Amino acid sequence: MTLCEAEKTFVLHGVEENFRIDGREREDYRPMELETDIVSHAFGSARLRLANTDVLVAVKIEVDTPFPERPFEGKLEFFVDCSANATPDFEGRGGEDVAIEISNTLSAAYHSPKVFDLRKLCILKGRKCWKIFVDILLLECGGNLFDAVSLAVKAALWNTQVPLIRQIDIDGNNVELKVSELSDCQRLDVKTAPVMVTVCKIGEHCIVDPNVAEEQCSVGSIVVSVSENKFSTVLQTGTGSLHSSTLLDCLKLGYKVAQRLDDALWSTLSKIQPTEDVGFLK
Amino acid sequence: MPIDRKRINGPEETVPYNLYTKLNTKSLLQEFDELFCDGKRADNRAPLEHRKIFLKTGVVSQAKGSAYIELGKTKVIVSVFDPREIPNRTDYSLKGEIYCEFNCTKRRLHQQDAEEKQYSAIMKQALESTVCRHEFPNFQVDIYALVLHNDGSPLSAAITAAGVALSHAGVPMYDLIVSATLGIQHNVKFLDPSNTEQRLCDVSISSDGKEDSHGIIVISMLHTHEQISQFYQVGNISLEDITESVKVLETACKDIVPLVQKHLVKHILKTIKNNEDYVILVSS
Amino acid sequence: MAGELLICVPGQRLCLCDKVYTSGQGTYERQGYIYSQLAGYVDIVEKDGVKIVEVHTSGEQTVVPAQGDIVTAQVNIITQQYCKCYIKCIGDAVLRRPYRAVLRREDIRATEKDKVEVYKSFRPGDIILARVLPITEAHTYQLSTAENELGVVIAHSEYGHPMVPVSWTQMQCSKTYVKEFRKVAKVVPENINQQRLIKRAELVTE
Amino acid sequence: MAEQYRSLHPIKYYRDYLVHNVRPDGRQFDKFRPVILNVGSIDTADGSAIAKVGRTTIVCGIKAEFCRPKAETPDQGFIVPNLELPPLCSPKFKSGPPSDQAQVLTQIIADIIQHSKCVDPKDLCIFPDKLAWCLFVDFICLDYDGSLVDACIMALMGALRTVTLPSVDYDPSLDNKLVNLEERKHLPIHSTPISATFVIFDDKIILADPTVDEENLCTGIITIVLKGDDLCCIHKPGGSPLTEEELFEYIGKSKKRAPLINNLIEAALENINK
Amino acid sequence: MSTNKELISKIGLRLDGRRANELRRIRCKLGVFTQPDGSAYLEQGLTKVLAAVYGPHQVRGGRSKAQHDNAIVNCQFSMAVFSTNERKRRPRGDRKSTELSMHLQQALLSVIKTELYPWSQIDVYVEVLHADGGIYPACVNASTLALIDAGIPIKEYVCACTASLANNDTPMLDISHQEEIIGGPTLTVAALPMSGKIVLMEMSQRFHLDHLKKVLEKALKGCRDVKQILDEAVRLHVRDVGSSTGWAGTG
Repeated sequence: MTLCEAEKTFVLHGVEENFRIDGREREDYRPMELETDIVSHAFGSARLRLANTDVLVAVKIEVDTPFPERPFEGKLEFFVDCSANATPDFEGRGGEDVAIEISNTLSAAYHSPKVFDLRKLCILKGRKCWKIFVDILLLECGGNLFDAVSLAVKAALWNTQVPLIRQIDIDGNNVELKVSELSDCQRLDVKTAPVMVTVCKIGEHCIVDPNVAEEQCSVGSIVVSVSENKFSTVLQTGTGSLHSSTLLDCLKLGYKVAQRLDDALWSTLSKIQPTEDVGFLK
Repeated sequence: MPIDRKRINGPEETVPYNLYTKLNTKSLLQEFDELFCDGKRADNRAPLEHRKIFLKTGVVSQAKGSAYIELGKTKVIVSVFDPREIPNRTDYSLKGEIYCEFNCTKRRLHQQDAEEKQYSAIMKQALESTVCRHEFPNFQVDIYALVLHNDGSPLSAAITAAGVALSHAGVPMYDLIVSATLGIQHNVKFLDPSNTEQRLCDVSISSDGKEDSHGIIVISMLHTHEQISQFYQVGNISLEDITESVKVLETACKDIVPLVQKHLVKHILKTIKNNEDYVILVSS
Repeated sequence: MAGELLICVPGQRLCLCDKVYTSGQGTYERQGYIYSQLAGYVDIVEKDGVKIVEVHTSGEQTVVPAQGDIVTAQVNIITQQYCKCYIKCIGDAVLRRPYRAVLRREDIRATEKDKVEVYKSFRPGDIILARVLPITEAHTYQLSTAENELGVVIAHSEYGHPMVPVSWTQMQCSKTYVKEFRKVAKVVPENINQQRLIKRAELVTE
Repeated sequence: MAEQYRSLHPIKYYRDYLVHNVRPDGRQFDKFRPVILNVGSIDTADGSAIAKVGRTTIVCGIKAEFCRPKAETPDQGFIVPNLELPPLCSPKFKSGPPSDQAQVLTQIIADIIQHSKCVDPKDLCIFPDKLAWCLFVDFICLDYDGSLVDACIMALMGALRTVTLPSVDYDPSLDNKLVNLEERKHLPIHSTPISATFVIFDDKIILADPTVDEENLCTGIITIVLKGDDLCCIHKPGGSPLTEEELFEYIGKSKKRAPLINNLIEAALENINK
Repeated sequence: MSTNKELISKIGLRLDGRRANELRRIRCKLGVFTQPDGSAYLEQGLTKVLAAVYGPHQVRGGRSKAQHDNAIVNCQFSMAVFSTNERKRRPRGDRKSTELSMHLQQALLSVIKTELYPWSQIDVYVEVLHADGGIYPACVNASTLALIDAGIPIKEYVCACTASLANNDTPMLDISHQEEIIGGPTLTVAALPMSGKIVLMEMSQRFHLDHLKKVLEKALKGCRDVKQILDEAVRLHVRDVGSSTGWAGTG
């Protein structure tokens, strides 16, 4: 989709009047739907639909060897796949750039041990640890990918059941693990997992949750990822530049919205019921 | 892993020897105290003191423009090439593109790793808003940065050097670009952190659940227009600390600018002088 | 001479942009001021009472061919419909990386276009002067030699010897005196010659 | 105008200079370019050097790692050279896997290391059949302006001389290794090979230490590596044929270069020790 | 492969409790996404597939691919990395997905009236979310629904189904992943159930020629059953969409 100048002006005026093209105010989000436990054979999964942005996240866990330089830590890996279902541009390797950008930002956001403590994934120092694969599948792109992905990832990690280690047998260089059944598992602690908010500057104002049209009108946006009351990563995207006071305004706005979003996510997660007819049939 | 037939391969499995040194029993907090005591850093700098910058242009004869920068022991070389057709593109693009590649001379990693890719993207983001891209539609300018020695803040060094290399190459630019890095740990802000400092800022060292910020901030500024063309942060930092850090970094960038300007002016004068000598010789 | 020059760096504010001063080559205008785009020296050109502020680099500027530029190109491949060439210089600026260009049969000559034969106008290896046509969607540049001053400037005969123009459609080999067809450019004489440069090099080595 | 001429007719441009017995950069035919060697500048490596031959710049970094010796040669370690020609050094190169040229040059360097025996692989063995050093020798070209092998070999010799390896306590029964970083030893260097490159222009003119333009325009290229008075490697990939006398002339010329480079290496090492 | 493990028990039940000629439960929905021109979701047992159709639109990339008398149909098969029990390393680009993409294209070309859209291109993308046997049939069935949702004229439904031979004499329908592993030959058939034509047939392992007839018949029967289910879903979808828009444009 490409907008002409007149359409761009229309979007711009809408933002100025605090009445955006889809009727929202500047700090409003579009409707969201969240489901968990949607991929039956994964350890945890979630699907988030933010208007017409659709993200499916599945978590798989494997036993692995820790990195030699970090013997006390497990591993966390993000993999983003841009399905061609979202747009024909993603066919083949077309979505790779977007995918790498998102997965890099996620890695940066989960980097700090205060945000996600990898030490909890260690089973046996220097020998065995859990490796968590967070696989993100983008099924439809309707703008604001970062926010949608971060929420879906947090929900999927919340939903993840890590098996308990019942017994460790060490015989020389061989380590054997006895792992509990899937019914008897431990949930991951994701209270501090980050939530990302994309703050988009259009004209003189900043908005959150831009749709595709609004994304096109902006020369730059700030992606903030907030964990509890701190920033875990901030990234500038787009081709434009900002004055430092604008940047700080963006950070403040992003911080405020992220807190709200996190609260909303928690209350939704606490209310989630395991239902039978989940998924795309609704 | 498939065998790489295009290189000489050593034995199948090798391990770095530092893994077998006598175990380091120091806690991170102790390490921190060693690194920063009495308001002085390991290299005798004050917390908000930038390392000395050494700049040189024209280091790569085959490139259109090039620059070499030293921040203390950090050494980065950047070269810029003539615009070329954007590969794998069939449609017409009104604005030219910038292609950045950031590489660290790390052993045994022949492909760019995730961090290098991320840094390449940040470099591109930083430079995009300063290069007059409409001057070369349908073309891309290649910028390659190679870190010869990483002793902290390699990304900032690369961005500052890229700005110099671009203007050395005569690529039209809206503004001078300079970049600075800041690490934060245990309520101390380290401007232009060294590698050890950067490593310590990367993790949380206070285990008692205190609300300390830790992390790294990289910022790139367009000097005349006072714009931030790139901002990147990792770690876990509170809003107050970010606000303060941005101010510190802005000042730091302002301090670097005269150096870059002076260097460029010197370079211009030198080339003009050479050209004149040339004219005199030819006409004699 | 260098002392009088005003040296500037990219982003340097040069002056107000008003009725007298306008932004020229190597500068841009933003919010009523003229800024420099390049690292170089300022040059003010007066034209019709307007002062055009220009900035020139001391070294080579990064340029790409634009519509209307006169370029020097080397012919690479000829077919019946067109010839492919490489642009090597734009005006006086030498390119380090040549750009691909196409010269179509109908753009070779201004008159009697339908009678033009490509092989009677250019041969691979010829150096030509040409003008860049408007840039279309296509990725390669299109050139035209449909002007008296444009066409072949340097060519070699089949035997590899330099040729000299004898008419606007023919050139003659300097050794064998064989005549070959070319679309010859009417060259405006240049005064710097190669011998002088060599002399300079000898001076340096001594 | 000269620039245009050079771009359009490089060969003629060169010939015009060569008839006057001078090269476009002002050198005589048999003059080598100035060389600079700087050692030990990268302290993340176990040994390093930067060599400049004219504008050609090569960084050589040596990193040592533990490995297990091969079963056929239980008492030998490894030396693994690799040359990288990154896109940074010349517009000719693209990022990605090594180009053909890089592969060829890497092989030449590997051959030189092997034939000159400057490092004895036996010196790299820590415990036979169990533990040995593997020296990864990485060359990165920063500026590609011809005579790459000469610069590489010079950088290699400079870097090898700065290599220090920590002492290792190895307990073969438990396969336990303990590294003592405080105690580092220099690697014994048994010889110093010196390389010189020449090009043949128009089948007759011989130019020493060619620049990249000269390498592109020439009709033949030859690289001679000497180790003291011994010939250690000659690389002549086709091109203009040579007579025996010509070959000896080349060898004589490269011989004259050897002491110069040797002194340079010594001087560079002295600088670092100060 | 040993067939020691009973694919069908003595009382005629399969491992998952089905009878030999029973399909797994098929559930499907059209129009699950808004951005593609047509989309569909299909579950066949545990196998879950999403399909999206874009087009007809101008040919992308090299114009040389365009055909003057036909539309080109471009298919891409992709499997989510988490779709299998063992995590996959890449979602696509391996040999198996390229092969499946081609087979899908061949099946769809037989029904799409490509002659209506010269110089154009139709993209069909399928994404497997969960692979539990019979991936190819699920993809074909989902693509058919997506094509219908996109309003692209097709000659008739193209449906696919798998069949196998248990205990060397009983043909079984719609093989699950578990049954695939245990063994027995698998016959995959894509067919046009209304005209009874076979579009694509693929077989793994071998069985005696005498058995082919009954296995093939079984598979074709499966295709017809699938068609019934798809047909019902389409009618339901058309009714829903039609009634919600007040049958606008039908008058």
